[in-house]
Amino acid sequence: MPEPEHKATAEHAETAENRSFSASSAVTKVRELSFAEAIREALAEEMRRDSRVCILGEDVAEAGTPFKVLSGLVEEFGKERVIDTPISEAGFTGVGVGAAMTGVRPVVDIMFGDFLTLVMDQLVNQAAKVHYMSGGTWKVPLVVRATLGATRRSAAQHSQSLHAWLSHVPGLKVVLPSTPYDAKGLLKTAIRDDNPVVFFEDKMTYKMKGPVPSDEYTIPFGVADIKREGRDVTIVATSSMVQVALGAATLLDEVGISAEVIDPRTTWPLDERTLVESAKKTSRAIVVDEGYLRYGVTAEIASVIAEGAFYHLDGPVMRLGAMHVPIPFSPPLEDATVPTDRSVFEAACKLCKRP
Amino acid sequence: MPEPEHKATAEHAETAENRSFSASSAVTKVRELSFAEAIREALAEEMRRDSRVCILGEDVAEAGTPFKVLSGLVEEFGKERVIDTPISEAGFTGVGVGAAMTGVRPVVDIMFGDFLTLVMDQLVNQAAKVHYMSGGTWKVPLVVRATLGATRRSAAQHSQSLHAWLSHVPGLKVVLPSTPYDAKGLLKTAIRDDNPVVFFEDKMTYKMKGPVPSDEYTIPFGVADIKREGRDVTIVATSSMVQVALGAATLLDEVGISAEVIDPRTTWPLDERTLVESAKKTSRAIVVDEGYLRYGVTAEIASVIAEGAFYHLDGPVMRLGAMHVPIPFSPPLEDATVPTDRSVFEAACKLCKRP
Amino acid sequence: MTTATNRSAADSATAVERLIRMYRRMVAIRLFEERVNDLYTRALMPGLAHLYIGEEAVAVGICEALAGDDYITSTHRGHGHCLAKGASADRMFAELLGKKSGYCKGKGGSMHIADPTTGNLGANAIVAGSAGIATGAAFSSKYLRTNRVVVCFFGEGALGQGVLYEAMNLAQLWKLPVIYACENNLYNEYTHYSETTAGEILARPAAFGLAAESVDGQDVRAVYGTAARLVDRARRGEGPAFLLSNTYRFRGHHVGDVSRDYYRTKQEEQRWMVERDPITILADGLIERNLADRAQLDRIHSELTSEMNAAVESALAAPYPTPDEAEQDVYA
Amino acid sequence: MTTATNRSAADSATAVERLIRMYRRMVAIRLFEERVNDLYTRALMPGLAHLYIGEEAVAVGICEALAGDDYITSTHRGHGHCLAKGASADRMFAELLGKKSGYCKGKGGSMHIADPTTGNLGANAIVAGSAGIATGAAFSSKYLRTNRVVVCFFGEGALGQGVLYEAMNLAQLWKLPVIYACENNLYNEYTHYSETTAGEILARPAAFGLAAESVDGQDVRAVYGTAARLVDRARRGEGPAFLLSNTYRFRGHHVGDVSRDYYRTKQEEQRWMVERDPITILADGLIERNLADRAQLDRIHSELTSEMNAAVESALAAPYPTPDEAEQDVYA
Ligand SMILES: Cc1ncc(C[n+]2csc(CCOP(=O)(O)OP(=O)(O)O)c2C)c(N)n1
Ligand SMILES: Cc1ncc(C[n+]2csc(CCOP(=O)(O)OP(=O)(O)O)c2C)c(N)n1
Ligand SMILES: [Mg+2]
Ligand SMILES: [Mg+2]
Repeated sequence: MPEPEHKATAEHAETAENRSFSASSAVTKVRELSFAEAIREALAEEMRRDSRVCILGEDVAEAGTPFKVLSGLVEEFGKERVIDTPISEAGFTGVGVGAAMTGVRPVVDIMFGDFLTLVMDQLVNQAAKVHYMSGGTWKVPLVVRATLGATRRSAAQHSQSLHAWLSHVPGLKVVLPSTPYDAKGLLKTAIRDDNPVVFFEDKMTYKMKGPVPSDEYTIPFGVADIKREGRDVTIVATSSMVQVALGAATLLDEVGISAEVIDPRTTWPLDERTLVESAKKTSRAIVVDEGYLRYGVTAEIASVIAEGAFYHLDGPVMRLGAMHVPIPFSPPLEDATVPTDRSVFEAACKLCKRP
Repeated sequence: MPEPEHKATAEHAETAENRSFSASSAVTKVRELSFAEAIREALAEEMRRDSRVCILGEDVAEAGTPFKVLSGLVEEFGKERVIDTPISEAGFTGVGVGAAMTGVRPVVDIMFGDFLTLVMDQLVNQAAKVHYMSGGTWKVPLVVRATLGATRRSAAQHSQSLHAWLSHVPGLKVVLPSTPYDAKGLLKTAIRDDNPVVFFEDKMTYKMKGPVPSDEYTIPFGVADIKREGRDVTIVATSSMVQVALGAATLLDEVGISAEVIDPRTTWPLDERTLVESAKKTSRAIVVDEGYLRYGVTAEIASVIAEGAFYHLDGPVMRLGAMHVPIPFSPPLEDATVPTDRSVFEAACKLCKRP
Repeated sequence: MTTATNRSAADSATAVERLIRMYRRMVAIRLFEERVNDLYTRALMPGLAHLYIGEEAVAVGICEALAGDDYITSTHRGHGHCLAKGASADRMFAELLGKKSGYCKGKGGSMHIADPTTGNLGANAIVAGSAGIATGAAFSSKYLRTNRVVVCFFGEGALGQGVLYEAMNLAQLWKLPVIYACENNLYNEYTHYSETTAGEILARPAAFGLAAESVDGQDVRAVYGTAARLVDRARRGEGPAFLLSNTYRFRGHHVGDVSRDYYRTKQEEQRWMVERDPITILADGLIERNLADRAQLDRIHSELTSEMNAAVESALAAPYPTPDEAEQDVYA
Repeated sequence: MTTATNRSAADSATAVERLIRMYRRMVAIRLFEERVNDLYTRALMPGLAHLYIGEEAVAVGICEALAGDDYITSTHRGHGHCLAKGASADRMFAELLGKKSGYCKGKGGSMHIADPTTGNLGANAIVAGSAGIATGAAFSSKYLRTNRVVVCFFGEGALGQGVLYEAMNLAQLWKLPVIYACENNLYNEYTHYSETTAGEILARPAAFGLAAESVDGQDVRAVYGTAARLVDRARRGEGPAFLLSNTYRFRGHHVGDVSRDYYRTKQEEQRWMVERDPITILADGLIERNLADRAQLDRIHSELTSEMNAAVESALAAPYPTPDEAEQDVYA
């Protein structure tokens, strides 16, 4: 008996199918994998398929990264393809750019997304611009995996979610998976893409389990996923905040507010149409992201919705993000800085004018 | 006969005064200085006032930078205070952070804003977080001056306007002067501020002349300046785009549309109230900035206005920024990527529903 | 603390005091760290911590060569540096537990302890992240003529970061009073430094013109002696130096790193712990040379044990900051 | 182009051909650059350009040691590297003028010429910006077993950028076939390199374990000879090298830098131009040793002059891209 068809395409019409896998575990023939396992499986499959794919980063080989995401890969693919580097983020990301230009397809590991500060020149002035500056002659099929997310008690230099910076840069694509299913399918797409892709993984999500079909599938970029349908308010959430939004949606149910939760999955390309259509339908929108609120991803998404659904909105698009402070270490402080089920719930109640 | 009082304060009420100096040259007793001269004068005055102020950067001494902004300073203050560095942006910005923590007040020169990619760790993980991470004990009175702006035929790695990144980072303040008057007053404030401040200068503006009083004055952060009053549409513009907005306003006058042009002057702190009040008054708003449009400064400002003036707006807040492409070299291409008087004019006509 | 130059036999009393003081400091660090591990194991400490056990002689020997108002910068493995520079254990424990009475009001945690009163510019969780800061503090020393010396502590992993070379070049060009103190404990997290470090370590700073020396990092007297010479040299305006201390961390990369077989052997660990413990080495030396007796050293241990226990208890009892404090201290 | 090893007297015919070829290339670069300056002066070229005049022997000598499918990366001062690697002048002029027929369809300009057909990975306007890219191309050579060698050209100013040391460390650890070709023309823009560069330049790569040599950058035979040795060594898998060429730019930092008195003397410029012109040095050598006569060399000049003039004319006549092309080539 054949497995159901899991390949998503760029057609919006097909996203309902993805949705069913990612939002529900009731589908048969689908295994439960953790987010980390889904990442690892995507890498292993792509490395088997294409010998040009290799991994570069700190402690990626025997250690399998501090998060153990890559455990086992060096055993299968050897130290020529799973390569431990010095603590030289700029240097080895630069190597990734040059290697990508000349026939290799490197996947570079940036242990904490906070260290992207060190590779901005390689990503922004080099990787993102090579294709354009060369008039379309050189290509940079590079994937940079980085973590994001707070609440791990890691303090200000190990807790940031800096994807807004990369989303701002033409020439890059930016991916923010929120479920094991999405992580696997999007990472495979990233590796096959001929452009530099920055792929963000919420480190607090690595252990989260979810259904992942054993048949091969990829998920196209630029296709938002409706994680939960609803009528009264649209909650657009990214990465770690998707679970928060779903949690809020459950709370909202209890007070009779039906929330639709949409995950854009890629901030660039951005599936504007799905976001705008949903907001038009519900006439209310909230955008939730774990990056710093100000000048962050929520601003762009809120602007897109506010413009696209202007004549349908009942109230202003609301935004929730990290408090505009460096992430503090102390648990009661850190917990106050990021959106929670409760804070999203309250925002939605306010928007829906419920007490 | 005393000169008029030029000291602006944090009071909104006083901004009308600033405005008259920056928007008109009819005021007596006010010299005309170029933008570059205004910057230089601010530095010279602050260096005379406070021996702890020094300048660090590439070719800042005898060369006075490639833009000649600092010409003459080394002659007055010597090579101990106007210090040529190696081409080590990360290194000397890091030195700036440490020096600022320990009693010096360095002004660091980043020749092209594109090179901020190299100092993101020093600015974001170090300068911006030191005060907070240390529980408020250490301070970082550092100013980083960087250029922005395209149309100089400098191509993709020398034309970017990356202030959105810095505006996203709690702990930094971000300044974007648009006139010689503002440049001088804001730079003096930046140097006196006990926090790290990133100060962006449009390199195409250095030769622009404008009135600058010879009396000492400073301009507070977080106070927008209404560069031109109007009734029908609010154009919020930053840095280089203020002149473009004013040009558009002139064109709009001809078709009977009265445009108000507001310059926030600092993206952080942001004078939300002035922006929102103006949009409430005109019921239409356009935001123009020279950074890449997507996930850029326009998104935050448009979101603030769309939320704050929601019930007063006649149409969606419109945004204009750099096209989402690396800046091309060829003149006809480059010119197509940045907002112009004409494109702002057209956006305003559309918003005001004029043919 | 005094600034040391070459000492004659005449001041041997001072020398002995110094050795005892260094002994005390090393034991204090050891006991502090054991309690940190215990707090983690008992799930009383949020997050992780990187223990300095085994490397105590480096921080203690170097900080002994500094004056009270000299500066240091530190790393993710920073408790030893803080204590050696004079921080008090109770406020450190409080910080590690995220309490308001901590050095950073709970905002920094283990990886960001800073303390202006002891010249501690702060620990840094970015590898080599303080290279610029330390060099900048040395710039201030010269600019403001305060004559302070700065020590920039970092692990050998920081040799992978380009900014270190940028900073050393600047320091040498401008003859800044800064010592780059490299602690080679053989591992960058879980990777042996020989896999990440080409050429000869000391040749790197030497190529930029810095005075570069290495020392047995388990021998606090040797560390102190070499550090004192380099610190004096820097203070005389003769420029920056690089001091490589060869050492070993006895525990995991952080408190949670307990299964270490895949990157280093138990035998290697045992060899270092048995043969190269800096506290044992100094204790043996003191007793052998009749400068102290076992009872005196035991007394130091028990005094410090009580101090540390009390410090932990007070930190455990201290209140957390209130959530509204999250928004404070963003701007000065 | 062939890969050279030590040559015996037996193949002196080849050697002479090589010298003539290198002469031709150097003259081509010189004439190209004079026309760039002229285009700027006549306000026909948008933006600025950084001329390579005076440094021709470096690019030509090094690229002569490379095979056609070997890679180079280049800098803001990149025209010489491009031409030496085999780019055609007409498409380069077109690029400098922002024309659609340029190497980058007008999108790159002077500072970003790239050309896959000659293995040119691109010029880079970020100082040291191609250190990672070149090292990555060498990584590919090893990973894909293509046996290509990569040359990373940069000015001595790039020694200020930490990423260069990160890259050299990686290259040496992994024994990658890359030559870091440092052109020391004495100035970082308007600042003498002695004010920006502590210690000894060659000691820096040597400290990371690289083979490090220096050569008279005005003597194309010396440059070629040394480069050939290092390229062969790299191709044999013996690892990366650093080649320091001592040279001088005869003109300003860029075409607009005409008043240079404040950073260097006219005498210094004159001395180099009169005594150390790489084209004159090679011409004199060829004539002295009877390997060429003046008439032959003059013929080369006049041939190339016509070629360059024609190339300029065709570039001037070529159309600009249309504005809608700005949005193309952002993504592959
Ligand atoms: C820039 C940067 N990259 C990576 C890390 C993650 N990290 C934390 S500690 C560490 C190893 C540091 O090794 P070393 O410098 O030798 O210090 P040690 O832990 O041995 O004391 C790494 C890679 C980091 N904190 N900063
Ligand atoms: C990272 C960076 N910083 C500064 C600059 C500005 N800049 C362009 S060329 C140059 C000097 C380069 O000197 P060098 O490397 O010796 O090359 P040369 O111009 O002498 O060939 C500088 C500082 C830049 N392009 N990139
Ligand atoms: Mg180590
Ligand atoms: Mg040079």
